[in-house]
Amino acid sequence: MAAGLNAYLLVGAVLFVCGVICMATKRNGIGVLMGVELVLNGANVNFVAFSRYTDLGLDGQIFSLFVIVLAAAEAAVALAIALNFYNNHLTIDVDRANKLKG
Amino acid sequence: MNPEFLLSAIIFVPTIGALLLALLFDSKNSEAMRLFAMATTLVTFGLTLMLWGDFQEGTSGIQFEVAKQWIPTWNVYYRLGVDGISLPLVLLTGLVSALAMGASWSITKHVKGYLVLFLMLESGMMGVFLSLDFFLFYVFWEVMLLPMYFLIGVWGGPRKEYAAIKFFLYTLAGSVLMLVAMLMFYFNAPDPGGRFNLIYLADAASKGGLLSPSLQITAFVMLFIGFAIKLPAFPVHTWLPDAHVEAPTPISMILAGVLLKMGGYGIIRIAFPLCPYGAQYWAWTMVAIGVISIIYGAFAALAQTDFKRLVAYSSVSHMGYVLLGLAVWKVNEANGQSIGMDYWQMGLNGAMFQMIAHGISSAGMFFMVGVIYDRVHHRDLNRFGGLMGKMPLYSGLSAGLFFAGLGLPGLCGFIGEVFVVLSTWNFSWVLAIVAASGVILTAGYILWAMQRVYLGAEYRGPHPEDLTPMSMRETSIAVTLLALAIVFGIFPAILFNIMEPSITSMSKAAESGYQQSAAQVTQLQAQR
Amino acid sequence: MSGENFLFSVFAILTCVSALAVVLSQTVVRMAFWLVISLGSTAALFFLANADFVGAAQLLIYVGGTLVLLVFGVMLTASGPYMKIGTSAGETVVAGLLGLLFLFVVFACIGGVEWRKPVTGSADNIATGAVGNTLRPLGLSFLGVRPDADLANGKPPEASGYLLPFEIVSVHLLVVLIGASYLARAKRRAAPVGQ
Amino acid sequence: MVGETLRNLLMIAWLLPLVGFAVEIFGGFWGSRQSRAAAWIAVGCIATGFVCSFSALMIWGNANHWSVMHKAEHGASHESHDGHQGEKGHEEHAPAGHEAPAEKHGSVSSESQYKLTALAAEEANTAHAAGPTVYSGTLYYLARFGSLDLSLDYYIDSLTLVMFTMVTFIATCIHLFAMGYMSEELTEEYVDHHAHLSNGHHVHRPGRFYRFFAFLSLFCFSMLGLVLAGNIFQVFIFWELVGICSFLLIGFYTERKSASNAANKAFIMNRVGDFGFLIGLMVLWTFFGTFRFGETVNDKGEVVQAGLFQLLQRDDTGNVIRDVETGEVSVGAADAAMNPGNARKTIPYFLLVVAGLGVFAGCVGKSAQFPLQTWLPDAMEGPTPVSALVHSATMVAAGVYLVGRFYPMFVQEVLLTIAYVGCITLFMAATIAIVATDIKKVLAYSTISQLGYMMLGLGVFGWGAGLFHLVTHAFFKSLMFLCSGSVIYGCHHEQEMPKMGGLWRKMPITAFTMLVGVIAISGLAIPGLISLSSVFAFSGFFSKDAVVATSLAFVKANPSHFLLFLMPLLTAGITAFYMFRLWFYTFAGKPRDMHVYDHCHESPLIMTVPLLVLSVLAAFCAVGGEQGPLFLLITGDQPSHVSHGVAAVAGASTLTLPGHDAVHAVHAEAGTYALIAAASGTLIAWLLYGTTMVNVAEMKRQLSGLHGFLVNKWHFDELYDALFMKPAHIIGKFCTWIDRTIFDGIIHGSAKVMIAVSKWDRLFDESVVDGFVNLLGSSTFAVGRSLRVVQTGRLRQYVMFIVVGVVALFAILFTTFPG
Repeated sequence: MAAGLNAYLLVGAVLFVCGVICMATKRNGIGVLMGVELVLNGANVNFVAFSRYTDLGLDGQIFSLFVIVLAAAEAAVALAIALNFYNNHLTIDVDRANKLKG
Repeated sequence: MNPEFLLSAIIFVPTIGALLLALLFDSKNSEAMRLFAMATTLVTFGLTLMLWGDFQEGTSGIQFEVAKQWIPTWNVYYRLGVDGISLPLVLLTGLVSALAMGASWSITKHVKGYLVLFLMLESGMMGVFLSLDFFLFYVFWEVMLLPMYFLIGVWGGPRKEYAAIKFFLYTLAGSVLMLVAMLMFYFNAPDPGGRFNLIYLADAASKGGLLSPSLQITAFVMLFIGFAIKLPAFPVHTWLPDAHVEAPTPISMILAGVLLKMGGYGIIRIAFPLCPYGAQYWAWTMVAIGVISIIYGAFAALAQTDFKRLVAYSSVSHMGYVLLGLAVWKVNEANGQSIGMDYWQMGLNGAMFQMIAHGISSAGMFFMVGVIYDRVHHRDLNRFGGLMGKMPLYSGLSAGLFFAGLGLPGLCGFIGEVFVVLSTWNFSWVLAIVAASGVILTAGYILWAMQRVYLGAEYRGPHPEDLTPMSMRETSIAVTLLALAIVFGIFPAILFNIMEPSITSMSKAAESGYQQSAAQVTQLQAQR
Repeated sequence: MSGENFLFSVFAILTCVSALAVVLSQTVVRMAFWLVISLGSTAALFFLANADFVGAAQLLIYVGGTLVLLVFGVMLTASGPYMKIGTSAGETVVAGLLGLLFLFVVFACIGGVEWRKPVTGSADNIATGAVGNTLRPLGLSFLGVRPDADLANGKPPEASGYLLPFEIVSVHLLVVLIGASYLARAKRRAAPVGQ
Repeated sequence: MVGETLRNLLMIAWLLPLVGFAVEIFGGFWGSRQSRAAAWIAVGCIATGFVCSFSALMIWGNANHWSVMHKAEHGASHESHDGHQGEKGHEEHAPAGHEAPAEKHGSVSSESQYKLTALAAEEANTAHAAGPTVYSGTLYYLARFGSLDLSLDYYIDSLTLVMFTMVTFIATCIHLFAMGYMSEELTEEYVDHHAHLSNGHHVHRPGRFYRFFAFLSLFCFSMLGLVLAGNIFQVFIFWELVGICSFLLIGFYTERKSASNAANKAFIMNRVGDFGFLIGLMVLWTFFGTFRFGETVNDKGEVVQAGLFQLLQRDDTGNVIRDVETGEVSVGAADAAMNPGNARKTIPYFLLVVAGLGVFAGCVGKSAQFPLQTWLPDAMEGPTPVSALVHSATMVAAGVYLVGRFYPMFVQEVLLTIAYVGCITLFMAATIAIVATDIKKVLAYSTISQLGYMMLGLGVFGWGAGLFHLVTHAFFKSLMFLCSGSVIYGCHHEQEMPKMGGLWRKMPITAFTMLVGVIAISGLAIPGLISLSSVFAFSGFFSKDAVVATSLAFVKANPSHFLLFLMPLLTAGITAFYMFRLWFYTFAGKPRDMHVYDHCHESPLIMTVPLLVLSVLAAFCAVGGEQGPLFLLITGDQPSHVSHGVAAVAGASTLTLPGHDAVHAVHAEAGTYALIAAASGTLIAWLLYGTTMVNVAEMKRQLSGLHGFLVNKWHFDELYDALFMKPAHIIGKFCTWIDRTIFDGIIHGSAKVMIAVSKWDRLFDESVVDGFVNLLGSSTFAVGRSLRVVQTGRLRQYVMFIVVGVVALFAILFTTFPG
C-alpha cells in the first residue's frame, strides 16, 4: 500500500468510523470517551495528510495541533463529567443518563 | 473648554451621572446618591452658565454649531447649536433641574431608580433645546418622554397610573403628528443633504422653496397640535392638571418649569420658520386659542380646591400668554406686508420671556405647594389657613413667588404678560381686551388661594404639629427662585439682549417666507 | 516497496486494527490498552507524513496525557478493573452494519474526490507541510508569522499566523482545567440518585 | 446740570425707602421683636427723602428763577422778572414749615439774578425738556424691539416736585406717629383682640413691628416711583406696586378674616381698574408707539423722538387737530423725524377717547371713584397710620395725580366723564358718611368724597384746582386720620363713635388738631379778616373754592351740565355736616360709654407732635389761595392749553372748557355759595349733635328706609357680589366641569371605544388567529408526541441517529447528484 493522500485518508476514515461505532455501542462512559478520541484522531490524520500532500502548507498541522489540545481539554472535562455522573449514579452506564427522555 | 464640546457635555453629563449612579452606588445609601445626583445637576448648570459666558450677545445666528454625521443613509446628523432662542431655555433647564433635584430629598421610595430617571430626563430636555437636527430633536423629545412617564407613574400620588398614561398618550399623539410633519419636510427638502437640518430647512422655507402653501397649512397644523399639547393650550390641556396633581413635587417643578416650554420652543424653532405661510394662515386661530387658554385656565383655577390643581390651571393660563405672544403676526393680505412688525417681535420676545418667567414662578409655586404637602400630606385649600403665623419665612417666600405668578411688577411674571398683552391690540382689539381681562381673574384666584392658605387665624387641617419651619435646603431653593424672579422682573433686558437678535431674524425670515408663498398663491389664482 | 511505504503499511494496519479492537473489546481496560496502541501508531503515521512536531505532540499529549487521564477515569469509576457493561447483541449488529455503511460512504467520498495536486517543496527552502523541518515554521506561525505563506512568492506579509487562536486556546485550556477540577471535585451527596 | 441734580436728588429720595425696606425686612426677621430699629431706619430713609425732595424743589425754583411765581403776577410772560418782589411778598405770608427755606433760597436767587437767568437759559437748551422747567430722561431700558422701546424714565416738573415734597413730608410725620401707634407690636406675645381661634380664644402671636415699617418703606418707594415716572408704562408698574403695598398693609393683621378679605377686595377692585388702564396702554402703544411723556433726547442733546404729549397736537383753540376728511386725529410731532417709527399716522378719535377712558379707569380704581369705590372703606381694616398715609393722603390720590399728569392726552369727552364720575362719587360718598358710626369709616367716605371733588375739578378743566385740592387734602386728611388714630389708640382700639363723647377733656391736643382738620375740610372761612379783598381761611377752603369756582365757570359755559355745579355745592354742605358730626360725636358732649372714657388717655409725644406739625400745614399750606405759593408751584408746568381754556368747535356739539379768566370771573360768586353751604352744614351739625335740641334717634327711625339704604352703602357690595363674584365662581366651576366631563369625557370615551375595539379584536384573535395558532400548536404537539418515542435520552442512540443521518444524507447526495 503506497503512502499517498488516499491511504492516509482511508486510515483516518477507519479511525473515524471506529470511533463513531465505539461511541454508539459502548455503554461505559469512558468507552464513549475513547470513541471520541478515536474520531478526533481520525480527523487529525486527515489534517496531517492534507498538510503533507496538498499545498495547504502548515495549516493542516496547526489545526491538528489545535485538535489535540482541544481533545485533551475535552477529555479533562468529559472525565470530570463522568466522575460527577458516577458520583451521582454510582455507575458509569450512560444509558442511565436518560433524564432528557421525551 | 472647547465650546463645541461644551454642548455635548451639557447633554451627556447627566447621562454619565446616571450611569455612574446606577453602577457605582449601593442602593441603600440614598444620601450619597442624592448628593451625587445633586452634584451632577449642579455641574450641568455650571456648564450652561459657561455656555452663557461664551455666548456672544447681539448676534442672531447659531453659535457653537456641531455637526457630525450620525446616520448617513438618512442624512441624519448629530447637529447641535445654540442661539438666543434656545440659550435662555437651556439655562432655565439647568437651573430648574438643579433646584428640582434639591427638592428631591423628599423622595424616599426607590431612590436610585428615581435619580437615574431624573438625570436621564435632564439629558433629554437639554437635548431637545440644543439639537438642530429634526431627527435628533425628535429622538430627544421621545427620550424625555419615558423617564417622565415612569417618574409620574412610579413616584406619583394615588392616581399616578392614570395620570402617567394620560400624559404619555397625549404627548405621544402629538409626537406622532410631529413625525408625520417631519417626513413631509424630509421628502420636500430641495437638498437631500439638509433634509433634517433645521437651519437649512428654515432657510429654504424663508425663500419659499420648502413646502407649497397648501402643504404648509397642513404641516403647520400637525406641528402645532403636537406642540400645543405640550404647551398645553385649550382644549388639549386636560393632561396637565392630572399629571401635576399626581406627580411628586420635583417632577411637577420640572414639568411646569421646563417641559411645558418645549411646546413654545417647538413652535418658535420649528413650526414658524418651517411653515411661515401656515403660521400666518392660522395666526388668528392661535391667538384665539391663546386667549381662551388664558381666560379658561384662570376661571378653572378659580374653582379648584386642590392647591396643586389650582397651580396647574394657572400654568394653563400663563402658557396661554406664550401662545398669544407668539402668534400676533398681522399681515396685510393684499400686499403681504406685515403690519406692525415691531409689535409681533415684541410679542415673540414677550412670549419667550413669559416662558422663562413662568419657568421660575411656577416651579416656585409647585415647590411651595410641595413643601407644605410634605408636612401635612394634604392639599385641600379649604383646610389650610394661618400658615403666615406658623411658618412666616415660608409664607413670605411663597407670597413672593405667587405674586410673581400673579404678574406683579418688579417680578418676572409681569414683564412677559404685559409685553404680550401690549403687543396684541395691533393684531386684534377684541382678543386684546379679552386677554387683558385675565389680569383680574389671575389676581382673583391667586389672592383667594393665598388667603385660604397663608392668612387667617389658625390652621384648620390635619397634622398641625408637623408645621415645622422650612429647612435650609428648602429655603435656599425658594430664595434662589424668588431672587431670580426679582432680578428678571427688574432687569428684563438681561434676557431680551440674548433673545432679541435671534427672534428678530427669525421673524424677518418668516415674513419673507410668507411673502414668497403668498406670491405663489397669487400666481396660482392668476393661472386659474 | 520502499521503506516509507512499508512503515506506513505497518502502522496503518496497526492503527486500524487496534482501533477496531477498541470497538470490539469488552472491558474498559482492554479498550484503553488498544487505544494506546492505536494512538501511538497514529503518531508514527504523523512522523511519516513529515509532521514530526504533531507526532510528538500526539505522543506527549494523547498517549502521555489524555490516556493517563482516561485510565484514571477508569480506575475511579469502575467497580473493578475488568468490569463489563455489556451491549445487547442486536445493538452490536445494527451498529456494525451501520459502521460498515458509514465506512463505505466515506470511502466512496475519498475515492470520488479529485484532491489537489501535492506540491513538492518550495522555491526558497522554507519548510512547508510537505518537506523540511516543520518545527520552526510551526512555532513562528503560533507567534503570528507565517514563513510558508507570507514570505512565499514575494507576497507582502499579512501576518496570517495563529497568534490569536493560540492565545485563545491557551486561555481555553486554562478555563477547561479549572472547570474540570471544579466539576470533578468530590461532592457530598445524601443518597445516590436512582438506587 | 440742574436736570441731573434734580434726578439724583429725587432718585435718592425714591430709592432710600427701598433700601430701608430690604434692611428692615431682613433685619427684622432675624432681629429682636422688641427693637425699634426698623422704625428709625424707616424714618431716617423717608426724612432724608424729604430733605432731598425739598432741596430739589428749591434747586428747581432757583434754576428757573421762580418764574412760576412771576407767572402769577404777569400772566404767561416768561421774560419778565421784575415781579420778584411781589412774589417775595407772598412768601412772607408763608407762616411755617417748608415755606421758610423757600424764602431764603428765593432771596439768594434774587441777588444773583442776572447770572442765574443766563444759566437757566443755557440749561433750557441743554436740558432739552419741553419747557424750561421740565426735565426728563431715561434711567435704563427694559427692552427694545425694533423701533419700540420700553424704559424706566423720569419726568420732573413742578407737579413732580410738589408731590415728592408732599409725600415725603407727610410720610415722615406718619412714620413718627406710627412709631407710637404700633408700639404695642413690640412684643413677643401680641394679643389680637379682633381675631379669634375656633375655641374662642384670642390669637396670640409675636409682634410684627418691623414688618409694618418695612411695608411702609416699600410703599413709600412705590409711591415716589409712581410720581417720578417718566412714562405711562412706568406709572402702571408702580401703580401695581402701590396696590400690592396697600394689599399688604390692609391685610397687616393677617389673622383677621375681615382684614384679608378687605385686602383682597382692594387689590382685585384695583385690578378691575387696571384692566381698563391696560386697555388704554394698548391703544396708546399701538397708535403712538411710545409711552414717554416727554421727548427722548440722545447724547448730543438732539430730540430724537417725541413723547406722547408732543405727539397729540392741539390747535390754538385747544382742540386736538383732526383730519378734515376722515375725522381721525393726526399723530405726530411737527418735526417728522421725531415721530416713533412704528406709530400710525392717525388714530381714530373714538380710540383716543377709549385710551383716555382706559387710563381713567385705572384712576377710578385707585382713587376709589364710582363705581369702584367700595374697597376703600373696607381698607380701613389696616392700621390707622396706613389709612392716613396710603388710603387718604398718597396712594388714593395717585389716581388724581395720574389724571393730572396725563391731562394733555384727555379729550373733552373723557374730561366730561371724569367730571361726572367725580360728581357722582362725591355726592354718594358724602351721603354714606352721614350715617357711618365708625370713626375711620366716616373719614374713609369723606376721603372718597374729596377725591370726587378733585376728579370733578380736573374734569371741568380746573387742572390746578383739582391738584391743589389733592395737596391740601393730603395734609388735612392725613391729619384727621392721625387724630382718629390717636383717639383709637387712646381708647384702646375702640372705633365706634357712639361709645365716645366728651373726649376733648381727656385728649385736648388731639381734639384741637382734629378741629383744625375739620374746619379745613369743611371749607369754613372768615371773609375780610385781614383785608377786605381777602379771606382768612384754612387750606380746604381755598382748594375747594377753586374746584367749585371752576365748575361754576364750566356750568356757565355749558348750562346743560348744571349738576356739575349743584352737586358739589350741596355736598360742600354735607361735608361740613358730617365732619362736624364726627367732631361733636367724638370730642364734645357727655361721655356715652364711661368704660371707654375712663380708660382713655392722651397719646404720647411722638404721636402728638406730628399732629401739631400737620395741623399747622393743614391750616396754612394754601395761604394766598390761587395767588399763593403752593398753587403757583403746582401749576408751574401746567399743560399749555389749560390756561386759555378750550373753545367749542363751531357747528359741533362740543363743550367749552373755561380758561383761567373765566374762572377768575366767577371766583367770588362761587366762593360765597360754597361758604354759605359749608356754614349751614356746620350749623345743622351743631344743632343735631352739638346741642340736644333735636332727637337724632327719632329722626333716624323716621327715615329708616333712607338710613338703611345709606348704611348699606347704596347696596354696592351686594350688587357686585351678585353681578361679578358669584358668576365668576360659577363660570370657574363650569370650566372645571367642562374639563372633567367634556374634554376628559372625550378622552375617556375614546379610551372606552378603544377598549371595545380591542375586546372585539381579542375575540377575533381568540377565535380565528388563536384558533389557527392553536391548531398549529396542537398538531406540532401531536407530531412531537409521536416523535417523543425517539427521544429516549440515550446518548448512544443519538450517536446512532447521527450516523444514520450522515449516511442517509450522503445517500441522498449520491443518488441526487450522481458523480
